[in-house]
Amino acid sequence: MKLYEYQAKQVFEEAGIKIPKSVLIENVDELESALETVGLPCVVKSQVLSGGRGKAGLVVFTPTKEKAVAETTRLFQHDLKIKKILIEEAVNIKQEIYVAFTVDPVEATGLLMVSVEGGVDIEQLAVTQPEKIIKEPIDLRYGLMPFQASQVAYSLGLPEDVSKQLKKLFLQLYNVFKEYDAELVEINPLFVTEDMALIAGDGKLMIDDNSMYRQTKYQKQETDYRTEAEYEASLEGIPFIQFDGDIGLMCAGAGLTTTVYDLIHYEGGTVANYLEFGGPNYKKALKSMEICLKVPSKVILIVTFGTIARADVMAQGIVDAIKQLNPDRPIVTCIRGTNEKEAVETLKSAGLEPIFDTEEAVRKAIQLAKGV
Amino acid sequence: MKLYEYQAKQVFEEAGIKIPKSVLIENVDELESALETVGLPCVVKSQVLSGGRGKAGLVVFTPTKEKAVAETTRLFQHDLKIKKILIEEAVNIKQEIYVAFTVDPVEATGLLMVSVEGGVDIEQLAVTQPEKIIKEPIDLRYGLMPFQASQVAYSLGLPEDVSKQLKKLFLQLYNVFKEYDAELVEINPLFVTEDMALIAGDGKLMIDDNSMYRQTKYQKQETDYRTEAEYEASLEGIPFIQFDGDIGLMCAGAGLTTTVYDLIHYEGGTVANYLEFGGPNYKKALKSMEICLKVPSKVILIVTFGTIARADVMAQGIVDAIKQLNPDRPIVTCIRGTNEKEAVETLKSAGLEPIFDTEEAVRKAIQLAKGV
Amino acid sequence: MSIFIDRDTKVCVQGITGKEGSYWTKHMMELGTNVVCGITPGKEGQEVEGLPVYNSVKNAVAKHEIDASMLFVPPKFTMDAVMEALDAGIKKIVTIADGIPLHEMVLIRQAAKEHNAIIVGGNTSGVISPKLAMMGSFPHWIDRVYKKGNIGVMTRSGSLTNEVTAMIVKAGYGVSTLIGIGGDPVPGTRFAEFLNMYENDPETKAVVIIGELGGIMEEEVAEEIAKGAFTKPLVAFLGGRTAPKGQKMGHAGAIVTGGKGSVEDKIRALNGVGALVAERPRLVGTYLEQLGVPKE
Amino acid sequence: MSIFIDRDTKVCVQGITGKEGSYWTKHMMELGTNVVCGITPGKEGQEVEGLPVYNSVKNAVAKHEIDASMLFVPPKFTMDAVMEALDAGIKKIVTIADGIPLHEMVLIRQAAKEHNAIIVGGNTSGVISPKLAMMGSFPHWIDRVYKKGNIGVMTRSGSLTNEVTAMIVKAGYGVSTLIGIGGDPVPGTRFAEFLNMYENDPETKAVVIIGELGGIMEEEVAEEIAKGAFTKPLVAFLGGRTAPKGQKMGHAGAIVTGGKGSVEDKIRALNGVGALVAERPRLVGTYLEQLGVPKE
Repeated sequence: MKLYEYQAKQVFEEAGIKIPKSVLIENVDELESALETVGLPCVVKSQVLSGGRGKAGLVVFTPTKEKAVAETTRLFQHDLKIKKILIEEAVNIKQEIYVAFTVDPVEATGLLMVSVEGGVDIEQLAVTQPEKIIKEPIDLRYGLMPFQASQVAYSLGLPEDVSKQLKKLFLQLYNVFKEYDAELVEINPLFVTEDMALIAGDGKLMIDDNSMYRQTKYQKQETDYRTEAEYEASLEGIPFIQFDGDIGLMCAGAGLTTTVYDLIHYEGGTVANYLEFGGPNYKKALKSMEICLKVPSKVILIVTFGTIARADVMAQGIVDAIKQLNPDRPIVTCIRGTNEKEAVETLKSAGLEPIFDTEEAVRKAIQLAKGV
Repeated sequence: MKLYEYQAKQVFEEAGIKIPKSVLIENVDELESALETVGLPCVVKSQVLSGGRGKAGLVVFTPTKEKAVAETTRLFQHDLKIKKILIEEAVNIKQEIYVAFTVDPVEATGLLMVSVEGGVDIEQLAVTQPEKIIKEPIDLRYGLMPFQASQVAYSLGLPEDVSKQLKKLFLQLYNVFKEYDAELVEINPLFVTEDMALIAGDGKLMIDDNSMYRQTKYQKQETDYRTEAEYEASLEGIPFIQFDGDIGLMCAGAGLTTTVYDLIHYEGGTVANYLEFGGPNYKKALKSMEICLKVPSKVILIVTFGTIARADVMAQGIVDAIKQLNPDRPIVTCIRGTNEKEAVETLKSAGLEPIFDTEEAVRKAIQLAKGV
Repeated sequence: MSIFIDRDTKVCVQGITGKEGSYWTKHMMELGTNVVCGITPGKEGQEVEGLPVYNSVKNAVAKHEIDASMLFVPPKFTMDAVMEALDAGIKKIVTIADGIPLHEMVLIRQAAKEHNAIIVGGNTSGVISPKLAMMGSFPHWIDRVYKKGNIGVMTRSGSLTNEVTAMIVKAGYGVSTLIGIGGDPVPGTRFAEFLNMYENDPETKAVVIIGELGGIMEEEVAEEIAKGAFTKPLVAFLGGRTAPKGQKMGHAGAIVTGGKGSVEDKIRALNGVGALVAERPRLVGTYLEQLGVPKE
Repeated sequence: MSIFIDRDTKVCVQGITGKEGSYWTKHMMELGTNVVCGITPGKEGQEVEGLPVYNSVKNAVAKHEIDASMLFVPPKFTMDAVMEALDAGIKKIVTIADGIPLHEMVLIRQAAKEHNAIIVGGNTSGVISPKLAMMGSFPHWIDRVYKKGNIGVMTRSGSLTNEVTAMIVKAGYGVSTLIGIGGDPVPGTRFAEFLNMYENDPETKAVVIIGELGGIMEEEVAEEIAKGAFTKPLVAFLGGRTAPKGQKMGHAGAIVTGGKGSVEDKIRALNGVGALVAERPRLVGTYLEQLGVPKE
């Protein structure tokens, strides 16, 4: 689960890391009082989870109140359905540092990554001048040792006072990484101000989804989703993305679902939604179809090839769902795997025509979608 | 630092471990209301830090109110200056288990020790039938793993329900061990009640003194000390024990001080107090002498042979202390080590007669004490 | 022959008394797997499928020679179960758990390295040598997928593996050993780390890897081939090529891999060492034929 | 000759810019110790006693060959400093810190074992080979104690060591190498683990150990002698024999050691293998003579 900037910064502040003065607003009316707290110039920052906000015009520097009002108004009307905007003081910046903790799957360690050339072009830097990014492996049994934090902080050629603060910040941020079971915690940029203070200019915190059972502080809210279907899927823990195409996918297994997605595109079709009801969700055919039916589409394509996710169970679920939901569009089924024979019987008894080849099922769905 | 039983049990309860119903009282007047809470029969338990309380008559089972009043009255008048008594419900006991966590200095691990033959004779059991005590090493980097707790719990031949509870208790008690930087945490006996519940019948928790800087919850109080001198020494962090003999020891280095203690006894003398002002306390000669002078003694014997604890600094401290405190009894000095020459000059200039041989100094002190 | 597991491999099952544990133990044995006992705390003395159950792996190894442990244990207890198996000296461990916390998976992989052990998974169906033995949850009786043959398969997916393997079989091939390394960001063992076993397995004539976007496991495979450590034909299938990018891992993902990990990178790396990358599952069989892999 | 340290041993000093660090660095060098550099974060570029200072051990080992590290670091930072030295590949570490948290000392000793390194301390003055070299805080110039000779000394105490060593010197002997293993309940290295070095040191003709009540380190020494791993004469001094028992460690202390650890146990164990136990410091020299240890 990815937190919003304002949430990540709240976590940082609790960990002892300085953040800019800021106020979170949910409509333009709250701007005036926010500006009184924050002062001018300020930065108007849309709270969305996508990256590249600056380049997309979702983060704007506003020297005057007029500009702040104009930008805030514009952003609250944006297509992205921005719900929250952070009004933040503009900090006097001397330097921008990149700091992140993540895991290294190859070496099986944590990883502290730091560069004194932080900012928006850090990914480019990783490719062109990887030596400018320091990577320090962390034995997760011991955690980040102070000597490592010190070693990295003092190796950057910064003034001693800044290095000292940076060492402390590494240790604080590592605590966040650990306490929040983070896949990633990142400050980019970390500002070095004119008076040598360190302030987190931005904040990313991605909590490992597998650890969410013990990470209960931040939960997704309905307002975090673009559509009702997405929200409902999230409540069920069913991976789901909504698009604009014709074919609603209701497949089992992430790899298979994306492969079907590929095949539809190869064959000239378009996708209305991605829905993956495999693994722990294979008994949720009813709910899955309910969600798929909320999305405008011309056909629903069901492809599975399950092992633990048994074909007979999924077939029965689909048949039950059809009976209960009485779908308004055709359904193509390609269900294989454990207890396939029983599945086929179940589907046939409900009047469905089982297909056994994925490409054939894809072509059939495209035909139906195109009304051929 | 060793906690009292009632403190240890408070810690256990916070960790989720069941303890008997109990009320702590500080005088006999509080007994009646305590008995109302706890019920009869009950156990009257003196809160002292020494072991073997049962055999010493400091823990008494009292079936009636009359006996409870009599025993409580007796104990509050005891020579040991008992300040607090725990009035505890008498639990129906089916079995007594021994459980402890400590460290294994040889293997460099934590150590879980368990025996189903818990109770007062556990030390004897350790010698005669060591195989009856299970010792499970714990890698402190990972902590006690649940599988270890389970493996030990289910190996004891107890009913499954008890094993399950025991596994949980091991994990809870390990958390205490870790969170409190314990040298030792011990439940002996851990009661298995008639209805298969686990209840901590006693509790020992010794916090590592070297970790006290971060263990701030429990602090020693004046009432924990037998004499003002002991309390004052503790405030200064100066190791000190008061006895009944003639010679007050004011030595530097634990090993040297105990050796001097031995030598005094070998030579027929007696010790009034043990005071060790070496290591970090070597500049505290004034305070040390002040404490020694509070103890009735006939002579003060100062023996040092310091390296970092410099002889000249200690000699100067002693001379200053003598000037300021004007002691009412003779002082024998045997001060050697770093900057010994300067030390000798300092002592001589203050009219003291430095001795260089410890045994000679000891004999001199004994002579003075005996008024020879 | 096979790699990782055959009928001599003595397997214990941790979590054998659970629903999944007992169900798949039956099927593992039915295929011919040499399951010797099971472990569930508190159930010592019981039997499952005629096998004795022990309270702990320690108790089990005291009574049986055990080469490998199969875990049917929920994700949040997986690290503990893995540590228990390692502690008892077991060097091959398969965990199918889907949902192991990331930081724990890092510790699991580290512990495996420290113990010179191999952990397969989590988030996988396990390892199967068709018609021989398996550790995991494969419906081995589906001939359309689990046909014995000479193609080694390694995969990060579940259902997609069936899809691709069915195509390999349809093309007239069969599978020597299929290893599901698992779909988690930190699998216990990586593609490249199994290549050596496939290289040394006389039965395996070629290897198919079923990869995913993200990470650099396919690039690592290419490196092994480039080094000459793996010399057999290799075909890869990568799903999700046209899929929109999901939530990006900040900048960190790209920085960790130094900008590697895109589909283009993977294809370039694999093609550069003579391996083929299939666009569709169906083409995997076609490419094996193109590379001249014999069907017998 | 000597053990652990001689004039070829290249030593770095962690915490060199502190008061203790700079003071004892001077004295170490004055004795002849080959100190090559120091480490204090943030002080890189400075000099102490003419030696370069680095921000980290990593930076130091990049510039110098380093065999051993001497720590003048407060107790609560000791684990970190030890881990830093180990991480940089240093195999001999001495820490004088008094007050290292117990659980951290367990981790330190464990890490040392894992790295095949030797940690001396904490709560000690360190290691000294009189007239040759030292790592620690010994007033090496006090001839009455630090006289060169052929007796190896190992001790858990500070001032008492001076007392006993002065008696050894008074008896006409001198010291080959003195190792203060330290007074903490969990020292980095134990008496018995150094015996092998003394056994192999041609200069050492006998060993004196200055022990304490509690623990089983003296019993371990006796075991080594019984095994034949140490064959030179050995005299022990144990202080505190008549002292009242302090706070007991619950029952656990006795259980850990299986009831061993009393003065009587120690004396019985040592006498049983031909070692002598002195009642007074003065008798240590006498007993060395009794065992026929030559003075030259």
